[in-house]
Amino acid sequence: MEVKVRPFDCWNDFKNYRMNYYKEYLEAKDKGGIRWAGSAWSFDPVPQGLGEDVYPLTGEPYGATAAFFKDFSMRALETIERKGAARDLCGYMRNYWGSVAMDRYLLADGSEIEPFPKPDFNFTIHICCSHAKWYHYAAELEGGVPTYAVDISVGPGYTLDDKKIEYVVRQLEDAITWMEKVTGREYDDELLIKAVENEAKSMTLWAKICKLNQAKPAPMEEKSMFSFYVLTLIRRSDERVVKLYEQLYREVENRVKKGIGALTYEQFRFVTDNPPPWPFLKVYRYLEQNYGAVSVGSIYTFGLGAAWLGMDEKGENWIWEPAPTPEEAGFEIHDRRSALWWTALFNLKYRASWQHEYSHWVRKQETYQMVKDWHTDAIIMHLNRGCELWNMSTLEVRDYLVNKGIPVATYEGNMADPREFDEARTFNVIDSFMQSLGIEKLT
Amino acid sequence: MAVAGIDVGTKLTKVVIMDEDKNILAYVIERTGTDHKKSSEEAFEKAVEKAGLKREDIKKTIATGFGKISAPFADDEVTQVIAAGRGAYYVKPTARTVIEVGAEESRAIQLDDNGNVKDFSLADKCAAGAGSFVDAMIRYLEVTPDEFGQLALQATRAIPMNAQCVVFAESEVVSLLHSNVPKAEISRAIHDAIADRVAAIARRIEIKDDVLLIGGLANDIGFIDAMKRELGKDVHVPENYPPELVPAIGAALSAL
Amino acid sequence: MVTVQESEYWRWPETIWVDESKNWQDAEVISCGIDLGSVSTQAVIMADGELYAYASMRTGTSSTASAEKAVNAVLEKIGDMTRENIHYTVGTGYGRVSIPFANKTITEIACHGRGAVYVYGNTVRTVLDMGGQDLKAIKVDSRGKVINFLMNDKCAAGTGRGIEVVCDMLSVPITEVGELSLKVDEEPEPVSTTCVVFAKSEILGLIRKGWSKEMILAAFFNAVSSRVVELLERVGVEPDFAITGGISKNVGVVRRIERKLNMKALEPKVDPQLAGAIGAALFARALYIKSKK
Amino acid sequence: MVTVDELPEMKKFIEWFENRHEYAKKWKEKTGGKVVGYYCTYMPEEIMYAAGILPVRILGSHEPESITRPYLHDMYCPFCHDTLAQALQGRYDYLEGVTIAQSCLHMRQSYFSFADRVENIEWSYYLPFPHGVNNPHAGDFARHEFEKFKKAVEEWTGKEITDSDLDNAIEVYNRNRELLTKMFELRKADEPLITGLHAMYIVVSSQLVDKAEHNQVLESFLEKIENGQVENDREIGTRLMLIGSEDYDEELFKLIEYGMSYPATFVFEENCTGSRYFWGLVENNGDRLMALAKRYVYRVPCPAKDWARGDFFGRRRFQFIEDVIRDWNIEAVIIAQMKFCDPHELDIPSLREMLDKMGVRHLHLELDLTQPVGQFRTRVEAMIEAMGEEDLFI
Repeated sequence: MEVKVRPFDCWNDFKNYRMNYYKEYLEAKDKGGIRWAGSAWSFDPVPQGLGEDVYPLTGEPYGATAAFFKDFSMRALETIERKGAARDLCGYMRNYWGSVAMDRYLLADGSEIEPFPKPDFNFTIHICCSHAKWYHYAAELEGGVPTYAVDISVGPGYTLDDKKIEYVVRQLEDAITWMEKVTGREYDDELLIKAVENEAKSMTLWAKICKLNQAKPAPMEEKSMFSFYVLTLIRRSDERVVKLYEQLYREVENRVKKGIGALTYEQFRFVTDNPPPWPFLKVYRYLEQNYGAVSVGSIYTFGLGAAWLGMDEKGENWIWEPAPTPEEAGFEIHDRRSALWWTALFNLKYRASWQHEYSHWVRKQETYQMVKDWHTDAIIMHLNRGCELWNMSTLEVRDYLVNKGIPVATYEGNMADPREFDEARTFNVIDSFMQSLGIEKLT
Repeated sequence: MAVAGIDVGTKLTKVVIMDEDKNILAYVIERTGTDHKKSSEEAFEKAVEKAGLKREDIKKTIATGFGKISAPFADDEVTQVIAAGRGAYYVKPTARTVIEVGAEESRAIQLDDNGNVKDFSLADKCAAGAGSFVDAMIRYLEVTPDEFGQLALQATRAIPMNAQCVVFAESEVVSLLHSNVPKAEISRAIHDAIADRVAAIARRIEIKDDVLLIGGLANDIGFIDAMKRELGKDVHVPENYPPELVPAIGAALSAL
Repeated sequence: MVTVQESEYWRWPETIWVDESKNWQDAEVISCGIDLGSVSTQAVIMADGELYAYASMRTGTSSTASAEKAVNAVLEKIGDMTRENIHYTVGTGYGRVSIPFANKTITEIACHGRGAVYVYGNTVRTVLDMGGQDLKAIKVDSRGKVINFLMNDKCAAGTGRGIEVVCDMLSVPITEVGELSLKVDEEPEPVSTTCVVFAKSEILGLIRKGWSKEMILAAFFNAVSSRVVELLERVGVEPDFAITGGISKNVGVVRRIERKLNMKALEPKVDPQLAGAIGAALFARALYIKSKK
Repeated sequence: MVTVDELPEMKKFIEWFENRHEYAKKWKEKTGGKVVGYYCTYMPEEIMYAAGILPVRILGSHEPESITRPYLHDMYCPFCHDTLAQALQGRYDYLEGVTIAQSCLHMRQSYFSFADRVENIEWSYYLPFPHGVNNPHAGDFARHEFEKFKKAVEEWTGKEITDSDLDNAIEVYNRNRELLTKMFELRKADEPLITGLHAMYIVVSSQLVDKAEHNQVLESFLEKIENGQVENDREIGTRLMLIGSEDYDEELFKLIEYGMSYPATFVFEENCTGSRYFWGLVENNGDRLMALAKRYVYRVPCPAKDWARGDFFGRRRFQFIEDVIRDWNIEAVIIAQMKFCDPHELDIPSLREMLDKMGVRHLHLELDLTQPVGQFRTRVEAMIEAMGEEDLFI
């Protein structure tokens, strides 16, 4: 059946925000502002208390952008390998480190700036076994940028207790003292409170938008979602980001009402799990054009960017419902400690991707429920050689889903290293999968 | 009326001519040259001739392997997974697990009772190249392919060798050779290592009886033996046709 | 079983040579070096530390027999020399442990370092040895003593072997691929990987796209030289720079490495594939003289 | 006079190492107790020991296998594949429980598959141990988790763990640590009698058997060595240090210490089947769980947990390595890196730099399930030649 399609009205606004983001970071010092760098999983609201002119640079989205520009990426990867970085390390970070080591900074439009704008400090987290070490190594390459990482290894959200939260909160309190020392600025708790509220708004709004994609036809396909979700990873505590998500929510809601889809022919719906191979997003195009197959959701974009209720208290079922805002949760944010408590709780409990690192069961339930709730026919999994964290449990999930009768295809690649992707093999997997399911090519 | 299936592989080009009752009238297996189009054209002509037919007698041709790009005269193409699955069901209707080991690609396919592909798994990057690895090893050991398989059966000792990466495994084989380890033991070590990798691919799908081994390596008696050991169950090979022909048969069936 | 004729595009030809201008009987010390590599074996006879004769043969399946064969071949070529006339023999290379008549074994890394100084002169500081299985970057002092070295990691294993594979795929003899790869108007993008397994699949793709052999070789050698330069830069390239091993004869790789390093490789005085065996023979001489003191 | 290899104590260590499963089975028969397998040296074994459990470290067998790839990604390390392979082959069929103190991702995944897929496992526990060991709050957090762990053990075993149970466990474990440290101290000698292979057998076997029993044998072993009853039958050669992770592959030690053209001996292993396992005592001062928490948090860290934080910019492990190189008179370092181990890979460039600055030669070997003997031999021999090949030149 032919479906109405139209471009997103707010597409350009999202694009511009991302374009400006890298520029704002670059130009921050010209106006006496502060630059910090860290993982996209960092407690993004916390440095915001240093002032209204604080600009982050998160490493994973930067690495993904670099990977998209293959020429830059190849130079970055080769540069860092010459310094002795192993090829199986995080694909994003090899691009990031390579960029630092080449002393070249990439803007979102692909243009390059020299030198690389060093951050005033690195502020990150540690969840996989190398997150904090990423920035330790980056700091060494940068010639010794002060670095602080928050250990969040407290276990899955449904097992949280006050002492676990307390552990993270105390580290965040220390971090603030440390940031004051490093930057010589006085910390403003009001700004922190605002930022923490914005973070919650951005992430729950994105969850609500994701939910709208359960509609048939799906209003968004995955490549659009990549462009939308990324703001939660680069600066989710920014009020402008909240506004953009409000705008997007209204638009997607409207599309659903009017039956506007992402694809003219939606004959096959699937979900994905891992970060995509950024240099080869044509995988998605191939699926869409040849098979009318649309990716309607992803553990990656939904799980990382949005806040969800997640595992129920007993740890039995996964619930893909947006997480509560502080008001809905009856939580009052009135000072530094309550603000830090909320952001710790919010991230530890409702960020889906933090839960499934602690158990296969969580990842299985989460994935199974996504396949069901978004009304899909299958899952296409990326055996991503570029991220060992995202690869955790994936094969166990595959096994689980196959046993439940859900068709699963896997292809091998790397989210950010073009040398580890074989186009012909991947298309071959897709064709074999579709043929085995009896899905005909569109003519 | 007759149809054809053509499978252009990295090493060999296979053509099957079939009548409408699914009888195989003729087949050829030829070396794939650097010019794929030329190779496929020549092999096709040869097969048609062998079947005692003319080109215009072939109503439909389906390509697999590299597909239409290497055999432009084909009417359509089908993926290797589907072709191998259909071919396997044809040569052995009781086959439920099909394991194909070719020069560059290895794959495992699960068939349902009607011969449809239920699940499949392909070799990961670091496990690819099993067939051409064997070719290289045969060169190093200076034996014929037949001798290579036979040798493995004579080994008195199993040397553990990790063949996660065939390139790196080659260096290990060279070391063994230079340490004067008997050829039989080296051959056994290579076969075990490959069987290990291939079984790992197969285990991603459910391994149900009967297991059918196809592709070039299914000619290798040492490999069949190693697979039996590795899977702990009986392993079959096609009885009436060369094991590397199976996907071409599947392609021909797809043309009916 | 289907048998298919295999052509051997990947093999290097065999050579046996003797310096007719000299008489070995004038020499005080006759030393022998044998480099038993994965693909080829070199036996070198030196008279008082000067290259006198050598044989470069294919390595067979038995290391011991291959070493015997190479030594016998060179002795036969000389004519009047027997095993007894050799004062000291050093074995090196992959198969060094199985040369029963060697007095001592020394690694190919030390031997290539020492040999490089003989083959290229004592200004050489950085030696790249590229064999079938391994890639080695070696830094030496003016006497050829190894100061530091690095070898490839797993994913760059078999880079030399990869070249043989490509020769086979394209049906071009290994002696010609280098020259051929330089016959391109514009350097194509490198193939994206040097993993032999992956590169093969990529090259097959290029063949199907109708790329010329020249372009494919250029793309592949471009990638290989990047990988090599990466290793060299990790050990630190100090001039002068030289390449030993079979790949040194491949101008397609050598020129590209030079371009990337922005540095000329030294011209060899003798066949650089002999460097390991020459180094072994020079060590053999030193060890013999020391044993007599 | 006898050699180390001829000592009955050494034979006992090797027997324990080689017949680890038989030991545990017999122990069960004898005591009727429960056996729990654990991943990672951050596991506070004392708590289990206090409950009458025999904790055994889960290890692999260094045999090629093909059964883990349906569950574990190809790019996960050989150790986690190997350990899971043991479980899937039923070699750990005597375990009642399996547990992990939070460590790296790869082991986490292996643990989950182990716990899910092995039928005889009736109890599994994921212990969230801090990643941030360079952090002043980690002790409190670890204590909190240890307390929960202790409760879970009590609930499962039905046995209350009293203070005196804990005191006893700590004492037995500390005694083992003291003895193992002493064994390492003896290797400072110019002519150490204990090789890396011996030390590996001793340290690893202590993770597989009842510590009290191990203590007895180790005490007697050390006594004989100190009393001069043991002679050396091998050339020491180059003094090597091993830096790595789970290095318990006999072939690796045999190759380097017994199989090369040049003599060489490991005199220190900075790895989790060596010094990282036992270095540092529990300072039992009343709050037993806090004492345990501090020991595990502040021991020489695994690279997975050793990172810059705030004012601390270095790596605690490197400071330890520096001291060892000086005190044990190390001539060369072998960096034995488990393939695909990200935490180690993230330390190696900086480690090389540090060793270069110290003027210590080093060699990087990438370990897999089985080792490429020919390649390793060439690399190690070449390093030793480069260190002292003077007599090859005229």
